[in-house]
Amino acid sequence: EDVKLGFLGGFTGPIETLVPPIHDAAALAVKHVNDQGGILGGQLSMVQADSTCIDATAASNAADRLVNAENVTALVGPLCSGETIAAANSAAIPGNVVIVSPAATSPALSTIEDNDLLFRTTPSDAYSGEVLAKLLKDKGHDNIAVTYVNNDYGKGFAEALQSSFEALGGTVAANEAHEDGKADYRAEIGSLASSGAQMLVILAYVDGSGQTIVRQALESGDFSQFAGGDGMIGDSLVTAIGEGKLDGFIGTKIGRSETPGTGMYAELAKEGGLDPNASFGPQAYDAAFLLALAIEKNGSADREGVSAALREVATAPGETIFPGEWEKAKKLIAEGTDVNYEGASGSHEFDEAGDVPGVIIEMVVEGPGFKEVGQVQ
Amino acid sequence: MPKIIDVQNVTKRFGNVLAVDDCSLSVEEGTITGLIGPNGAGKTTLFNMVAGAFPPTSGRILLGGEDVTGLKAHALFARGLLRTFQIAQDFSNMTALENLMLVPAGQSGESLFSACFRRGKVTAEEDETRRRADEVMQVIRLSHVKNERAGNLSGGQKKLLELGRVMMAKPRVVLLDEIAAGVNRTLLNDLAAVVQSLNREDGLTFFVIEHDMDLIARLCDPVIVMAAGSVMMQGPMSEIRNDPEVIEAYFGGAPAAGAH
Amino acid sequence: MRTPPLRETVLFAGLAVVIAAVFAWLGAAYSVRMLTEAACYAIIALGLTIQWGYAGLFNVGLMGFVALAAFMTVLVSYPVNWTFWEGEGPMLLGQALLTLVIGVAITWGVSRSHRHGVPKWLRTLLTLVAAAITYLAVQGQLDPAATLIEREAGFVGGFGLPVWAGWVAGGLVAGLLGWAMGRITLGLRADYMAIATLGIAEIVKAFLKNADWLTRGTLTVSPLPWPVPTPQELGFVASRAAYLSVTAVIIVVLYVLLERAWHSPWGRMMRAIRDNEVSAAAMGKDINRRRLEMFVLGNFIIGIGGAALITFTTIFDPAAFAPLNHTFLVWVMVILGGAGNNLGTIFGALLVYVIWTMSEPIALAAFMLAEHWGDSFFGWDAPADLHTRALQMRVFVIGLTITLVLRFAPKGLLPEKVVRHE
Amino acid sequence: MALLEMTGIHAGYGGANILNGVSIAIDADQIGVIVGPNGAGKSTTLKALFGLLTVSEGSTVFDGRDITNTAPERLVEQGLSFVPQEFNVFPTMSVEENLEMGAYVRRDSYRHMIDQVYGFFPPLKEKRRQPAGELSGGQRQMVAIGRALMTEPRLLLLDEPTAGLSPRYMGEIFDRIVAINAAGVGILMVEQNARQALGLAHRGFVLAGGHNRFTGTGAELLADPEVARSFLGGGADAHD
Amino acid sequence: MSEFVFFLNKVVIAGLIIGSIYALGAVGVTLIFGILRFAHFPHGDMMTAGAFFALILLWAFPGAGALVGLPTAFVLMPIAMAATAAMAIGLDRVFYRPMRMAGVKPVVMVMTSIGVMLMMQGLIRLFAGTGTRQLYVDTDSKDIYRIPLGGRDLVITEPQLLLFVTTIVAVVALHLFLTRSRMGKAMRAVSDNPDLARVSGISIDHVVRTTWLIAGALAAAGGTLLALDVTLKPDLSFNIILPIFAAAIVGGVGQPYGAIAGGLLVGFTETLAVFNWTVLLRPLKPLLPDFIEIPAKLAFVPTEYKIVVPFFILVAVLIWRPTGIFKGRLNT
Ligand SMILES: Nc1ncnc2c1ncn2[C@@H]1O[C@H](COP(=O)(O)OP(=O)(O)OP(=O)(O)O)[C@@H](O)[C@H]1O
Ligand SMILES: Nc1ncnc2c1ncn2[C@@H]1O[C@H](COP(=O)(O)OP(=O)(O)OP(=O)(O)O)[C@@H](O)[C@H]1O
Ligand SMILES: [Mg+2]
Ligand SMILES: [Mg+2]
Repeated sequence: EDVKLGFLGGFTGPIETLVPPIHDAAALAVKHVNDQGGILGGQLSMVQADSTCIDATAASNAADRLVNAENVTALVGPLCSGETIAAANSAAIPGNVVIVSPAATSPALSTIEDNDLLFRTTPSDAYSGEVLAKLLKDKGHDNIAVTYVNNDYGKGFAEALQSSFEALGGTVAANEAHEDGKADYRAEIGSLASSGAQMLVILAYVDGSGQTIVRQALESGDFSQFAGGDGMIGDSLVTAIGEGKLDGFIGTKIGRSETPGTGMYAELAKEGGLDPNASFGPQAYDAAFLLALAIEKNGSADREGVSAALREVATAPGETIFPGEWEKAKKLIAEGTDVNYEGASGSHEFDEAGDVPGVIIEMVVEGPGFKEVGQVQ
Repeated sequence: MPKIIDVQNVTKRFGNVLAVDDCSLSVEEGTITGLIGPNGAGKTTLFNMVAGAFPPTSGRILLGGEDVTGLKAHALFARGLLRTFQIAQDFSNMTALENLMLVPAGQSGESLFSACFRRGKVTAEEDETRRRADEVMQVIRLSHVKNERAGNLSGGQKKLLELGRVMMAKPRVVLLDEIAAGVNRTLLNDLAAVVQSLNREDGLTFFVIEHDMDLIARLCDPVIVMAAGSVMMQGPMSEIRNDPEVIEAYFGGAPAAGAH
Repeated sequence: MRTPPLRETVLFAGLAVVIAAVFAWLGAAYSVRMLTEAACYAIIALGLTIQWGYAGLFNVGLMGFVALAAFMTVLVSYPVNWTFWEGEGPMLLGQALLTLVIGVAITWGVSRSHRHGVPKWLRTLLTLVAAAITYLAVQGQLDPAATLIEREAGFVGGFGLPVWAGWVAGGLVAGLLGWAMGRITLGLRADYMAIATLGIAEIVKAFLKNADWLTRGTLTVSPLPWPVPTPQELGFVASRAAYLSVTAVIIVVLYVLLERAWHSPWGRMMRAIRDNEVSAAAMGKDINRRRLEMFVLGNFIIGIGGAALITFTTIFDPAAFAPLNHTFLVWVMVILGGAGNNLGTIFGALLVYVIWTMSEPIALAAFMLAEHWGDSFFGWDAPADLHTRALQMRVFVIGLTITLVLRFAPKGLLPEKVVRHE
Repeated sequence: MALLEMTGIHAGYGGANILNGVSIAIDADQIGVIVGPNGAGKSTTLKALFGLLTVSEGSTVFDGRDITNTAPERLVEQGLSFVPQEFNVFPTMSVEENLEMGAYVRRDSYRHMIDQVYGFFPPLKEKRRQPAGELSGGQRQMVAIGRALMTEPRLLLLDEPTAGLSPRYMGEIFDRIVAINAAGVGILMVEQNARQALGLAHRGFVLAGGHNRFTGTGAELLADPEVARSFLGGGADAHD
Repeated sequence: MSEFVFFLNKVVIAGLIIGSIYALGAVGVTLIFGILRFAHFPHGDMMTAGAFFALILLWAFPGAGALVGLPTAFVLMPIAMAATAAMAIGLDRVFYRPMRMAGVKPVVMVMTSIGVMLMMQGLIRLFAGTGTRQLYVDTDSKDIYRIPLGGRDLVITEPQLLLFVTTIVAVVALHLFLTRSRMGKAMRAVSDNPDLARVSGISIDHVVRTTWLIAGALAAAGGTLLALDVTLKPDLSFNIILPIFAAAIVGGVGQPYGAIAGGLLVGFTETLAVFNWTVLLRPLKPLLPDFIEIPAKLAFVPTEYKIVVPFFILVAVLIWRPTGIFKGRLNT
């Protein structure tokens, strides 16, 4: 029996630069499944649809096409939070389709009435903000300016960061939104610089406003120290700004604990020609891989039971499965042994709401790109 | 006779062009008053102000004794004043017939509510309006093109349409701006007769700008001569035609046209 | 009865075939969804055809009206948020509202003071000062209220009234905004008006996006209640068919009324105003009032359509009303169908929406085919990112279709007909 | 030899033909005048001649060359010049720029022509910096004629040149036309002031319903009672 | 003093830069608007395409800049401008000319142009992907001039200087062209009354080609310089097409100077809107009585409302001057 997964992402629209690597990571998981014996005796395939990130109408329409026309068994979910909610409520939940978002970080997702169908392989923003605040404070920054891209991601992150940072006794001298995609941010930087802070925290996307802001802030000499959230992690930032100019940039990145899975994924990704550090790439790989495991476990291409199976294959106890180990997992499942997937981006122990506890990695720019410093405790 | 149009010390400036300069004149009810003058004398500008296209820079305009300075065109129409345009202003994407059917005031079908929900009444009114428009079309000899887009009419036909509107509206006062320019002379004779009968039988007052002296002589009494933005003289055509100043400014030294 | 005209029959028959093909290809559930969305767009497009096709009003701010109407639907029909009502929020908001009312009243009074002999420049100055003080005072009261509400209750929630009430309210408020906006912009000529409407719509959208206490901002509100049973209760096809019937009824009613109006003296007057304002004014038509009437009416309809569309998608996301895409979409529907022709507009809405949604599977299928052929005939190894590029090519497919259709039917597929009286 | 010879022209605006076989011919030193009722196709004839609409049948020969359906911009280079009846100025350009546009195809100096036009229409000199769209109806007409004179054409087409002009300028226009013609320029004009126009015409054409109804010398047409009654505003009763 | 320099940096220079970009785009838009009578939506993508042409040239001739000591992309920009102009003329041939011949209404042209815009966006993404790129290659380095002035540097980068120079040269040249040259006047004539223009011997095709040539070349210049200063992204210009239209319209449609004024107006309102005036007030602190406290933030609007400020100004300007600052054309 062949099995079809759906992939929803904003191939056009504001995050169109981020989406292709994410999609490719999910496709890599599909490839691994097929290369190592396939699924349920057949092949796993993945169809794509463009959910545009910002346009809820388009997102729910795209989700609907996958659910109702393509008849997918499960969805590797949209990436932005708004479109994820739209896709879930208008197509996935009524269609009884499990939807796993690798990148939607809004806390709003936790509270949706989803019949246990909505999951994500990335922790919510609230957690990332907290961790970044602590990291900055530990490094001796007491006075920071924050600028965030004005969407659910940026806003949730910035709010969490501000409240945690202030709770730790630091000062957030400015916390200002900016719109993505503009040609120029000097005015915003000016407003931030007027607050007197030396450290600028940028919660935006590396190929969008984030890069421009870093560049212009450096050029104008208003800031010399920078930090950013997971949206800012990407070697293209360093390439674009110039090697050496960004050394010391502090970043946090979601969910790749130093489990063996991380390293294994890095190998596999390189083998497959992908950038292992791409934002949300590992999460997407995990989402697709987890769904494949759940379907295999569930024993049919039907939608019924996928959700329960997903919880089983993702959580302990069970024999540990790492990225790329499809053949092994398949065998164990066939034997009736319980498996537990420890993924590229964390161990994915889903809680009640379908969220995963966060694991945050500290990153720093060194030389030509980002380097992992280690997991933040 | 009472003054139906009374222009008092009206001035109009466009930037540094003084188009109408402290001009005072009046039109008596029931007359066909002519307005002639050299090109650029300010005649059309004066009409524009009387008809509410724009307000005067200074001065007052009375219509039937009421101060109407600065009122908008549609408000003046409601008070019984209709104007035609020197450069024909048709509704070019509507048929010639619709151009006429548009004109009558107070059509109940012009309210959205009636148009949607009181179809009987509106339809009856429409039939009547169409009948009248058809009649007018006969008079201005446009019946054969009544369903043509007005924008496709020839230059002269557009002028005729302007005149057709006057017949549709039956207002109190009509401002005619060079209605004859480009109209065939044979037809013009008939139209002049129509104007005269509207004036005599329906009591319409006409205020007429014209460069065709035959027509002025035939229709108008009195005639007002404008030059350089103000009134130069006023009187019956016979007097004006022989006034040396007018001849100099307007007829250009040559014996007045139409005097043959 | 007259026989239906050839062109209309052929076009609608063709469209029916296309839709039938979509049904066969993608199944009923998805196809009914597509039709329902298209129907909502058709309502919006009818609103726009009134404004542009009837009156020549260049409204490119329509997403502002859609957003506002959608928000009103949320406010009216979303379940009541008791945490908000039990907290201090309502009181603080009430105070802010009172301040606003007083401030506006004073500003309005001052702005008319020239009637009592105050010199104009002084009046302008005083008005500006009064407006600024009002702004600051309201802002000063609203800020703490907003913070409090956001912290304690999330946002104000709704009133839990029926959905249709939300739609009507949405239409009315959109009309009201249209009225205010019309007062400002209707004096402008087409191109200038376009940018002014766009500007005001952007302001409205920015407000909705950033007033978290009122709209939940980027956190979005979902799921919105439906006027008919939801897919979870009835299954996809049945519930969407029910929704589709509701929108279809709206379209039919609008269509009948608009046709009547268009073929009456009212329609004639509107055409005249569109054609030649100067002359229409000289024929006694009150241009400004009539254009305002059109603008408000059009926005009312746009509001209803927008509310229906957003309700259908189940989510109110103030960031989702992208300025260009949707505005283009509706404009293309109107122009391609035939501005000033109601049937054409409905046709255009259906056709363009089908193109819009089908562009994606078509682009994918085309690339797949290319990959397949390339592989089997030339041994071509398709690049790995073919799928992602294919999805991005959907915009190309849409653009190509639009240009081709316009190229061969430059007046729209069902152009406005010159009204003739035989 | 005829300077201009239109034979059997059929043309229209996309729908039914408006012209159904119009023939017009004038010699190089002649003035031709077209008269006829409104909507007869007079303007359409001139437009068809000037390449502004497509001729479906018939031919136009200018100075021995076939110019049927030649684009207007080419015709200007060949020495034709045209004053349309409507929309005949560039409204946002100043009077002087309007005149300069008239001389667009000239590579030599045309200053003297501008001065000549100003000399001819003194009001224009005063208004030379004013946009033509702000002029009075008569002043615009002066600009339109002046623009057409700028190329010093060999054949001048005028569509109702005197419409809207005061008697003084009307007289002057006619005098001027005679003078231009005397210098060897062919003139073809449409006129509603038909009596004066036919008075100076060498050739007269009466069009009605897209056909030639009468053709003859100006004097012949003036003398024809039928023509006078139907097209020139009546014979004897014009003097009432 | 240092605060004032801050103001210069953040408002004056920043406004000038972004204003110049808008102006370069708006000049083309306004010309097309004036002469061909429609709003040309793909203009932003023409800017992007121009920058991509520059990028391709950069790959082909990486050393060109080093020869003259300017950024390579700038040195090669004239070729990119020519290529973009050719592309614009080609687009006109294929898409707009047939419509023009059919005598369609302006709004249909607008819709066609939207179709073209979507196609261009698809194609640009197809060929160039969605990533960001730099127009600086290894052989150049972006010079940043820091002029010390009262305790703070006045900062300006090399591409920004080049941008100013290009804008000024382009505007002056265009002015001379439109008012002095025969062709320039013919362009205005065509925009006024195309039929009469033909009757006067003006070839419409020729005028249209020239229009696209100018618009395309300026778009390429604007796109390249913007990409040089910031980054090159496929959606680069899609995001600035709205302010560009705003600039063209508020300046007065069909008025090249209007486009400049409009561009600068929009640029400056963007920078002024969010400027924190507290910075300028701080030095006054000692002069003020104690009870007056200078707030930490004193801006016209919070940054999240920045995008609406230009629109607000636009609406205000249009109410004050209904056809734009420079009395633009009325399309009827
Ligand atoms: N909008 C305007 N701006 C500037 N000047 C104007 C404007 N309208 C008219 N003028 C000038 O005012 C003067 C009077 O023009 P008007 O049209 O009233 O003349 P007129 O008497 O009707 O002439 P004609 O007999 O030629 O129609 C003219 O010199 C004209 O150039
Ligand atoms: N653009 C057009 N499209 C369609 N029909 C037109 C167009 N222009 C003119 N016509 C029609 O062609 C016929 C002849 O028009 P034309 O302008 O040649 O008349 P004319 O003899 O010049 O009349 P006038 O003396 O009134 O100027 C008219 O019946 C008119 O309705
Ligand atoms: Mg006049
Ligand atoms: Mg004519």
